[in-house]
Amino acid sequence: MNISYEGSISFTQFINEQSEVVNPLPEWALVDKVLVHYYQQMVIARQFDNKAIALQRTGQLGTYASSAGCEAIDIVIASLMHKEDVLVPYYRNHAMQMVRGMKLSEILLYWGGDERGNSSPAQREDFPNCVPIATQCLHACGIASAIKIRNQQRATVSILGDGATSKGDFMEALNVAGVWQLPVVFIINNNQWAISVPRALQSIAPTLAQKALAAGIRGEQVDGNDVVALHQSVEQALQRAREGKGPTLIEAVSYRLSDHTTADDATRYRHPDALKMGWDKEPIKRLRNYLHGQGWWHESDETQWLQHSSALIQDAVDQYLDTPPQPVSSMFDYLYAELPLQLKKQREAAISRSEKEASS
Amino acid sequence: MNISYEGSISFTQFINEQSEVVNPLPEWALVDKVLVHYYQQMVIARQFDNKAIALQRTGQLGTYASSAGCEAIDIVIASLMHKEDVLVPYYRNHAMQMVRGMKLSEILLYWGGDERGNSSPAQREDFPNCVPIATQCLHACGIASAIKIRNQQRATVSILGDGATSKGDFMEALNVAGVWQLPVVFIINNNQWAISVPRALQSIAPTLAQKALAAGIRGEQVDGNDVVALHQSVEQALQRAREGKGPTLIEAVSYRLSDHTTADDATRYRHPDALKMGWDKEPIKRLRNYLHGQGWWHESDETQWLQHSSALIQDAVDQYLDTPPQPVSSMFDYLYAELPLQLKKQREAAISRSEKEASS
Amino acid sequence: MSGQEAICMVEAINLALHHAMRNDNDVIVLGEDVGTNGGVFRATVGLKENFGIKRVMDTPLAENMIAGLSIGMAAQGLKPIAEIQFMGFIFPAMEHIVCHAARLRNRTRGRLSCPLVIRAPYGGGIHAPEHHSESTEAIFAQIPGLRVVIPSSPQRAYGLLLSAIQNPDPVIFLEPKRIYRSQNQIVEDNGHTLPLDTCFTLREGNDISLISWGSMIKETLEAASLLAEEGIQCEVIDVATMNPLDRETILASVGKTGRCVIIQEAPLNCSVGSEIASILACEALLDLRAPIARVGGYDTVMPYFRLENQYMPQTDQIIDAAKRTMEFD
Amino acid sequence: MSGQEAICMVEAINLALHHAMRNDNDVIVLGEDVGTNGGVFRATVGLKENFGIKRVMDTPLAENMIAGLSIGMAAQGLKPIAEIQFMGFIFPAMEHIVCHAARLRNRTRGRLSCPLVIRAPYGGGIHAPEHHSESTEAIFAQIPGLRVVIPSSPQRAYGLLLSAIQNPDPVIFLEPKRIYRSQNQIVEDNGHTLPLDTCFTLREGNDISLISWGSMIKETLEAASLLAEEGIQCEVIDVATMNPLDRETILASVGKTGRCVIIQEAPLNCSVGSEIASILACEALLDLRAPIARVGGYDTVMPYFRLENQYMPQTDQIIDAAKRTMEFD
Ligand SMILES: Cc1ncc(C[n+]2csc(CCOP(=O)(O)OP(=O)(O)O)c2C)c(N)n1
Ligand SMILES: Cc1ncc(C[n+]2csc(CCOP(=O)(O)OP(=O)(O)O)c2C)c(N)n1
Ligand SMILES: [Mg+2]
Ligand SMILES: [Mg+2]
Repeated sequence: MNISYEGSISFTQFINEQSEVVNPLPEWALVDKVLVHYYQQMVIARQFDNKAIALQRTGQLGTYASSAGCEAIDIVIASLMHKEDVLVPYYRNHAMQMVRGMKLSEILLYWGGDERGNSSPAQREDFPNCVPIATQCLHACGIASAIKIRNQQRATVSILGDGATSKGDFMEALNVAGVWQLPVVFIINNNQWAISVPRALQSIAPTLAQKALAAGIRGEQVDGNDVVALHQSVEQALQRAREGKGPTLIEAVSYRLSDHTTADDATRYRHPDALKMGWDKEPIKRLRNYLHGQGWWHESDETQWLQHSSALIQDAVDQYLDTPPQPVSSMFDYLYAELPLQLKKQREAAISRSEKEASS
Repeated sequence: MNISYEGSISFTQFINEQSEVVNPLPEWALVDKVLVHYYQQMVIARQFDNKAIALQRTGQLGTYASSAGCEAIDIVIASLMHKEDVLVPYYRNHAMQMVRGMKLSEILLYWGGDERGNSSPAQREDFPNCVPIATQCLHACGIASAIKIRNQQRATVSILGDGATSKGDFMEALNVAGVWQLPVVFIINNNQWAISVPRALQSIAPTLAQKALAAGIRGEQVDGNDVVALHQSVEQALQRAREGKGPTLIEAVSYRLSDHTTADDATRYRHPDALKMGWDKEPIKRLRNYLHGQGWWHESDETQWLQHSSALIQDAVDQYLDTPPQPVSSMFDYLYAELPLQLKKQREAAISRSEKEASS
Repeated sequence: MSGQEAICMVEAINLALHHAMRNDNDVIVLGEDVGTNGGVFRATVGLKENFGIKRVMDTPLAENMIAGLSIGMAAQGLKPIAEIQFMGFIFPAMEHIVCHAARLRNRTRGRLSCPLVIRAPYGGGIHAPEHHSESTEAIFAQIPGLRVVIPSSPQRAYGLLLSAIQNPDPVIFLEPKRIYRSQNQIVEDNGHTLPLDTCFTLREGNDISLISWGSMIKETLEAASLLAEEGIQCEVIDVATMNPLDRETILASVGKTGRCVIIQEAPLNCSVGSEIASILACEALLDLRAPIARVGGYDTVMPYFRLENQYMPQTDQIIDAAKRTMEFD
Repeated sequence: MSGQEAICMVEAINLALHHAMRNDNDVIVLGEDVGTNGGVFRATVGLKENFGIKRVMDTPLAENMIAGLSIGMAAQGLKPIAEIQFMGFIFPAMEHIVCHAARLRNRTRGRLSCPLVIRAPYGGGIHAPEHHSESTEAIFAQIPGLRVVIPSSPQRAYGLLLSAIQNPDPVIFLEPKRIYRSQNQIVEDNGHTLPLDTCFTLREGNDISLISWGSMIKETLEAASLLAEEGIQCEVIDVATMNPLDRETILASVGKTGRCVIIQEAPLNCSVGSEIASILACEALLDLRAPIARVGGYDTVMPYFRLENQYMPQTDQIIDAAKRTMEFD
């Protein structure tokens, strides 16, 4: 018996849930700038989230997927991406989209049931939210293939949930990313739940990162509530991708602090103690305590920042609520580059039906 | 940085391609009985294969997928399976089907374009040949789930090609087999080719067995041309499955000695040297040399056995060629347990159309 | 649920699932969130508690896997009821449905079979996100070897689902989620089944046949009532089983009325409505006293929910179509 | 290939692929065995040698992956031509085709688009194994956002495929493999395209319209010739594009002839033929002087090849149907 393969997965953490430094910090994290920036962005994301849920509860928004608990993941990754890199998100990445430059009002538009929430100029070549689980991973590989074919120095980033790791798409994506050495970084937001199904029922494997081993690519686990760990891993993975050194899978271990979406009621399946443990580890408090300890962030900063972000968000909400709906014709106008004749007729019919309704 | 997971894959070989013993043989392999039996079965399989190809070349059989090169894999596994275990094959496992009790004439019927080749009484609960790549792996998991739900002591065996390991089905199957600890054994017949696509283009991973690591299950590599290595690994995996100890993935490293099927011409994409290396490693010659060396098999045995198997195969061919086609009504008779009215009418129409044709 | 108080469709489905699991140990339920959570629409609530996790399985997240597993289970004689959380997520399962579930019996000349039910909520109107509102029943209705069933009331949901579970072949059971909770009926939990090859005539009338199914039955019946006030007597047919289609009931009705409107939520192109119109054009041309009219979804992608009501067929469209058809001479 | 000697359909496809790759660096080809092997039907022969492995990619074995990759590539402005080895193996790709390829433009209000061609040989008649003989074009024809195209001659294959490649939206291009090599035509390699929304009238006639597509065009033209000998002048229409359907040509022809037979290899139920019959029943009822007749595959699974000729529609069935339709008064 010979050993024909050996592989392993590491776990990285710098700042633990008691906000203690457990590994020597990298240079950039020895000064306030980046960490404070991450903190500020996370706060906006959390506030935006609360606002969106409130809007949904009052019938002003559709079903909404909270990002509470994955702010660190989203903010750090999106911050490290270059403009010309491509983001291929799933449906829980508003915070990424915000950092990528989408207006908060545009993000609300999406969750308000309006396709224009996918057509922000700031999205450039980024993909829109992806609802069919794990399919985005293959789109990312296609984008990365195009980048490779054209010899560009860009990275593609795809993010998915722990549940999504069970779907063939994800594993096919890892495999082709490996064999074609594609410039792509896969991030698992392992928030421990796929709606009501706990992580343990998705796979018996102790880590999700080890799925990389199947594909012969780099895989690692990081503390998804620790911005420093995230930054270190993601930065390196992005750089490798841009330099043509191949793909990376990063499992970011987090916890879903909210219901799955506003259509869900997690108390049906989740013990309050589990949720409490999640809150003990969450990224914002952890970083705030650390920043406080370093003297980089004070109560007064907090108050000011909360005010600033509230105003920002309220503006976005106003803008969202003031956006008139798309015309009925929009159901047809983007289906094909050139609308077939029969659909032109249906388009006319739809318009006159809505005019009739409006006038009656 | 901590290590959160480590895994490895072993490679097992007992009798190498020079027919030398490279690891201490297990007890059962120290006497002639089982090895001679394996040898004899492999010879029948190879002869059957040659005959089937000849039939195809003369228009008496449809497209045929040769088993040349995977006889050891098929014969050993099927021999170790219990009658009440369930086989879920792909399309290259005639030798397994033969050992499981199917008549060679029934096997020919399948390749002659007749569904009755899937309805041998000997197949019991075994699945028929599976053409859509890798889908059989999930059927095996379903069967294994039923076995587990019913607390039975049976194993399910599913086999697939190296190309098939790239398809989501396979990876989804490994994953659910792991998380539900299903009584299933997956065997990869890694014959180095998926039609024209070489193994290296399927995955950058050095082994295919390491796909097991993704799912957190046992995985190993064996020499698929070495009946002893196969026997040892498969026996253990089957036993574990029957005892409720969970699934195993075995990558059996072999070489496809033939064209992909009779519809293929491998000279278009395969270098003759590569093929020659395949023939150097092939299982039948390797075992024959070993048996000769042990004095367990002589030229006279060979001559006699070839005669015996030729006769056997010729009988099967005669029986196959004598089998009248199914009636036209058979297109309808098995579609539903109870045929819907409209299909009854179509059935009548088909019958009268064929009667009309027959009489004209 | 005692069966004595009026219940809604999703409760009737839950009742039928309980009934089937109680009466047949081979019936099992699997899918995403069907266990502890009781299904995102609560259709499987209570099953895990009553029948245990061996028979009510929360699966990993992979529809292809759910279908493939179910086929293996069914071949072993279990009767799996697989839930696809929304019909928009059934596509990963297509290969297993088309190539295996629908063919296992035929392929093995009856040696193996596939007594499988795949349940999926379908259709729009609940302001759901993208992919949660499609009506793609026609894709499945055309697959030889499947049955495709759509209930339109709590009672029919109960009886049809029980039939589907008992049926020895694979059944795609599509649930119009918009009316999951919109109508209450007394549903006796008596195990009575309804046939899987028969249309239901919900209202008799001599002037015009309104042929519909699923969630559009509501609007169709409304239209029939309103038309009756104007003296037009509609016959309302609930197709209920898309495959095999009960041509006889449809032909008889149009034979009587000579006029017909087909109403569906799905886009029109290559749909079940196309097939019905085609049957009439081939087999009842002389009965037709007016062109067939069709009311359905536009042949475009279901818009995000802010415009979905502009997409979905409404009662007044049915009335208009029926009147135009009546005016024709 | 010089374009000056007569070539068969698969050669015409190869010619079009070469033309497109030569003239547009963004055109790439991917699939199983498309590179070194030149495709199992030789459709992609020579491409790898001429354009290199960066543009002609042998993929790992996973149709879902092929489709998903292609969408990402297309969104980046490449024009991927993905081969699905046989149409029977397209189902793993369904989710990406339906949920993404067909919707990317609509979903992003035109910000992203998906100029993708998926080629797949379809249909029976070559004595192939199971799953190698299906005709399931209707499943795709009904998906809003796709185009579905089927050529029926070498020249049309060339012109339609070039159009499909240039088209800014996803096109499912289905190749009737039974006639891949059965007919030779001079095909000028001049880059001329054919429209993707237009039926071709292959033969004019006043008595009856024979409407067909793909491999059945051969039998339909045969039937038309034989019927002409008996004095029945058929108009033969090659539908060519299943979606969007050119209703105008069909309506005009039946408007002229008043009689119609629809011929297809696919099963009848919920098919493109159903849609065509439905259009006639809704929009041309008064033109119809006889019931529509339909000739097609049975609504059962395509049998293994020993019986496949009993399954496939034959010329005499078309003749019978046309005669019955002519006799009707
Ligand atoms: C193919 C598919 N199947 C089912 C669903 C319904 N669904 C939406 S989210 C979800 C759970 C996803 O869990 P996970 O991947 O862990 O991501 P999370 O929402 O936890 O971030 C499910 C089952 C879907 N959107 N797509
Ligand atoms: C889903 C699917 N896609 C494509 C094919 C066509 N096809 C048949 S065999 C084959 C290659 C399979 O290679 P491998 O899995 O290595 O098995 P082998 O034939 O080498 O034993 C392909 C692509 C198929 N049968 N099913
Ligand atoms: Mg999750
Ligand atoms: Mg192989």
